[in-house]
Amino acid sequence: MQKIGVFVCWCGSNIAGTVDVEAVAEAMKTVPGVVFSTHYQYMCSAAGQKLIADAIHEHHLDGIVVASCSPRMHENTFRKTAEAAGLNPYMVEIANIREQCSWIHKDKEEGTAKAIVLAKAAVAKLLHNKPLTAGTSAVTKRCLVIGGGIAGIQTALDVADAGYEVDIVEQRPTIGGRMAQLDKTFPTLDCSACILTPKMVEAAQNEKINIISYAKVEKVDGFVGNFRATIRKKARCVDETKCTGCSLYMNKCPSKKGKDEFNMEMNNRPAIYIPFAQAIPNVAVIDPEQCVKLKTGKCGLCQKVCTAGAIDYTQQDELMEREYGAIVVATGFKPIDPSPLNEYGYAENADVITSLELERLMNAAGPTKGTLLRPSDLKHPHEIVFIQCVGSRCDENTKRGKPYCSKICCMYTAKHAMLIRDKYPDTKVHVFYIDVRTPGKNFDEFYRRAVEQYGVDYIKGMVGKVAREGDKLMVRGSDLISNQQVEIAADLVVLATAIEPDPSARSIGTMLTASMDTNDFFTEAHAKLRPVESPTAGIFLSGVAQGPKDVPETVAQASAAAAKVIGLLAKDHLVTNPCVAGSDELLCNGCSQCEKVCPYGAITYVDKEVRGPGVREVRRVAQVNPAVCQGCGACTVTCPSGAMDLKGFTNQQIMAEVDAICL
Amino acid sequence: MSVNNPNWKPKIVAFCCNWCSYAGADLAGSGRMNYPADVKIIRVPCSCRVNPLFILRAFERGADGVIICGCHPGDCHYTSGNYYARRRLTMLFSLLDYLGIERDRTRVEWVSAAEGAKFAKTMNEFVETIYSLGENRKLSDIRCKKS
Amino acid sequence: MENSVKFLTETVLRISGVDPRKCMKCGKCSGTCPNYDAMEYHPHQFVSMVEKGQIEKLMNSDSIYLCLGCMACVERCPRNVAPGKLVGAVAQLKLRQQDMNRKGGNDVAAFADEIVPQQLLMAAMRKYRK
Amino acid sequence: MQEIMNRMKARAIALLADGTVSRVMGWEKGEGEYDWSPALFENAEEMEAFVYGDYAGANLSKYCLKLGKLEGKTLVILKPCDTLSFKQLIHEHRLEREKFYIIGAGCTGMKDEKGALLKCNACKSKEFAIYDEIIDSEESRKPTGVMDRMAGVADLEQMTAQERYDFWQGELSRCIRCNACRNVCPACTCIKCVFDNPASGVQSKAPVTSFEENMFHIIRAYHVAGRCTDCGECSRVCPQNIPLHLLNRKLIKDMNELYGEYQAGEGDEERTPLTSYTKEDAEPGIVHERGRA
Repeated sequence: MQKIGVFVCWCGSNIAGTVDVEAVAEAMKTVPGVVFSTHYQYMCSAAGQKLIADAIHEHHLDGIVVASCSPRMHENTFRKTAEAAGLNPYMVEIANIREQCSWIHKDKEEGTAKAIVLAKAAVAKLLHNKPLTAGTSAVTKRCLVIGGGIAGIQTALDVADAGYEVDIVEQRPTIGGRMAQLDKTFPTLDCSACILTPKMVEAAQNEKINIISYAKVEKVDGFVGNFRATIRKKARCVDETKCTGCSLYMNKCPSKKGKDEFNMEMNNRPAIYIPFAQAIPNVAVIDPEQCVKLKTGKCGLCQKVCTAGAIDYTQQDELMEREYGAIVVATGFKPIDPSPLNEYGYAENADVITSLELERLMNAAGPTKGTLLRPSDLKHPHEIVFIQCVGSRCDENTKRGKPYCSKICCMYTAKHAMLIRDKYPDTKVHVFYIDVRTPGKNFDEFYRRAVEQYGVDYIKGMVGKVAREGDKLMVRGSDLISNQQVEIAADLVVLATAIEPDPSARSIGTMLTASMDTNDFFTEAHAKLRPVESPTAGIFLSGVAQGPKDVPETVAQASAAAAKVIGLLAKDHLVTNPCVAGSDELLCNGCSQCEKVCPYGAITYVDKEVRGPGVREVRRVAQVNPAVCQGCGACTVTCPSGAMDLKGFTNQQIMAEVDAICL
Repeated sequence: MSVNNPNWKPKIVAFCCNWCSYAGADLAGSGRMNYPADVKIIRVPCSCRVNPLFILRAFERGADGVIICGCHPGDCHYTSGNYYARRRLTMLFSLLDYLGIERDRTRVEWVSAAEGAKFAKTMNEFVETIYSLGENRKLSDIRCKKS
Repeated sequence: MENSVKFLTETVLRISGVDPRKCMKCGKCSGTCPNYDAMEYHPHQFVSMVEKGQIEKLMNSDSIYLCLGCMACVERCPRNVAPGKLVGAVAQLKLRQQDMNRKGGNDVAAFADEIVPQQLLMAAMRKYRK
Repeated sequence: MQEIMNRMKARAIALLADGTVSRVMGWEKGEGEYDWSPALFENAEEMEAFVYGDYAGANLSKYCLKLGKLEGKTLVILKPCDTLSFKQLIHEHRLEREKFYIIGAGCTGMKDEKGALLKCNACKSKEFAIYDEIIDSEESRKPTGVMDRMAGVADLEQMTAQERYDFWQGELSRCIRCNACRNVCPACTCIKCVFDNPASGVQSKAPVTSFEENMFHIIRAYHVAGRCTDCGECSRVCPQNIPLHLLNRKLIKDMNELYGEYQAGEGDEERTPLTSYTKEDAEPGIVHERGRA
């Protein structure tokens, strides 16, 4: 028979006010198994803990029940107390007689009776407890960053700075991401490339960072500290080790029909190209869809001009397997396609453009070399209308766009308006807005400057229709402040389109078993207290993959994710939760039902010689990887034979609690 | 029925998942929101840990009502536990109903860690329902106890 | 017939099935409206005035007959508020109060053929029965 | 059926002779006219006693559990509905396909002394879910037993809760806990039954607790939910004639209605309705709402 001690806490008057703690302690003395029972003002205090430790020694207790506040509050405290006194920490059960008893009941008799039942249930459970030992698993000291935008680069730099190896896997031929496409950044108006490209170079030169561009993660197995990823490096038909980035081939390539993705497809590029001048790696790539040689077998001009001998048309996709301790998701975003919102006429009118297209039109490396010319006739626009919230903040039932605020559009629209007014003072700029949202350091000041200093015309209202009339775009909208409908004959219309997660995010989320919201943004483990971690252990979130955010916020989150990664990689071993599932192989049928419901892939099956009383045969049995199991218990209920049980919450323990409550 | 025994107090077992509903119950406590002492909570890691056996056991041992609380669908700490629980419990409830056990003695409610008030309200409603149904004898007597 | 603000508001909301609290006051409806200038109260004002219970003002305005029933505002509203349905509902309430609502749904069928859009019929009936 | 039996017998003897199979699982006549029992035959001589026909109602799938552990292949005769049970056992990795040679046996509906078997009144299918060869006839391919399989369940559903309770109390009180239903059930294949396992919390046979006594059939019905092929063996073998199939069919009916049509043992998907989900699944409250409607 086990020897159990019961410790009833007063919690000052919090418990003692509604529960007769003395009566509870007294009642517990008669419960089978209980050899010691007492009460004290504050069990969690040093004196209270000493009382528990002394009782454990004096009465040679095998387990203790503390009737006190919620286990969510002090379970760990009392486990440590027990452990320090030589008891297994899992031989502790808490009866929650504060949050779930004294605080909700007013009648002392009722409260006392309930407290006794709860304490008895805890004893009943404890009688079935077994000492548990937390296991450990080793940590692979390498980090995988999926996505090479500013978020991924910053995380990689910080992790590498702490001395750990980092692989950045980027789906495009170069790192840099969306930020590389931006012209200037708010609210300081620094040139985006001027602040980003040094970071790209830094990442490329850091010997701890390995950039795997033009690649994608195909498969991830394993668990925190021990992930194994399969990465497909697509054939770029150019040997990365030989290419010098000379661009000599550019004029030779006969194919000119490829769409320049970097310039938002507003101009064409050759089949062999480097996305932009500062690309990292600064290595050409051949577009297999456009290359004449790859399609017809005849051409090979680029190979002839390449003095480095880097061109290799026979290159194949390469699969690599790497091991990681932590994975950071930094998959970023893309603007939505505004074509379905047909009132804006984006699909029909070349001069209706998105804000990201405007970034390229204003950039010195863009299709117009930085001179603002409208796409249709390459004339300078004299009247420009910006429309905010295009596809953001929509009711989900309307199918008109995203339910969320894209967060960055108010600020970049102010930036665009300001830059245009600064560079081309003869241009009239109107902004249709619903709300101007500027919650950031120096943000509202920035927006006010656009209005007060640059005379940007902000119109509170939305646009109902954009229609071409001659070479003008007639923009009809409401001006809610002056309560009139306005019509503006514009030369250029810029849509502040909503942003959405990169299309690759969904499959990556599934691969990592990292949860996502209905909009395909990754969910954080806790909205406030764990904002850079996924609920799946070892997966961290960086940048817009988690939700819309601007550059400074992205960088902050990227560094925060890096800090979490470093904290993980700094450990040699991880202590695993001992309350995991386990299969009794003498009972297991090997029926594979449990595997189906395991959200973590923690269950595998092996053919194993099973030995027991009167049994010695090879059977297919389930095995749980305790480092992967998170202890939800889904398998225990699915298991038809009762072989699968959950430590710390066994069938017997829970049944005993049920019995104690119902008897 | 309760008519026979004026001192009858119902026994109600509430299974609460550790991450949402148990925390929601704690919040109801911190907010001093009253609900009857007839409800006793059993902490489980996830609603998917609730084996239908536990529910049958509770009824058989004299429980008058059993309620299972978990994270809202889509919010499960373990991503999918409550989805499995939802199917399992639906099937169990239906089977119990089919056996003629009052269907209102069982309930599932999704209560988040922030929904202390919902927890208290749910418990008040549930206890009221059980009071109106009276003592549960059916399941423990489905094979005609001789006593 | 009852004329309390509560009754009028509830009736308009019931007839229209619109929840004006979903409105984020973006003005898209009024930016869209092809007959904006003719109307004393504009589509977005219908939404906010119904929310505030100012139904009588709307009922006494010609605006309710000037809505073309084109439903562009309903189509484009990003919040699924449907201002056009509110205009229609206020107009219908007005007709009921004038006891002008004796023509029932069955009578409308006589006007309808495959070519005439139903919206046009409804809008015309509103206008000519003023 | 006589003709099918003769072909089957000849084929089995041939397969035994050429060493393809080491034994044959079939039926033999018992003492009474209707009393045909599952039997194992190891050579042509023994095969003389082999029978197949109207009284070969027993589902041989469960016998395969032990036969699968023996050296060599076993020939097993499976009627269309039996193949579902067999396939389900393969889904559950309880049988290895390569240890069996399956003859799909054409069936015109099975009988016992009381007439057509319950499962045959509402025949699920004439298709074979799994087989190596089929021995059937024009006659056996025709549909038989077209009664509504769920009629009995629907009748109960129409009753009031008290009527249902009285019905089940009457039925279940007759149970003598002989375990025949469990032992015959092809879905009941646990190496150690939970009712024999003290750690399961369901308690052991001795001392028999009221929990086990009261809950046996409910636990058993739930236990096989999603895996039960509705082969009807439980009701067939019950010496007390308890309509146990009505419990299984209720669960099948509910799963079909709520989660889409599903037949255990059909197709290649190992997941059952209870090991899968959709985000849009009905809430458990639907049981309450349905009752009120």
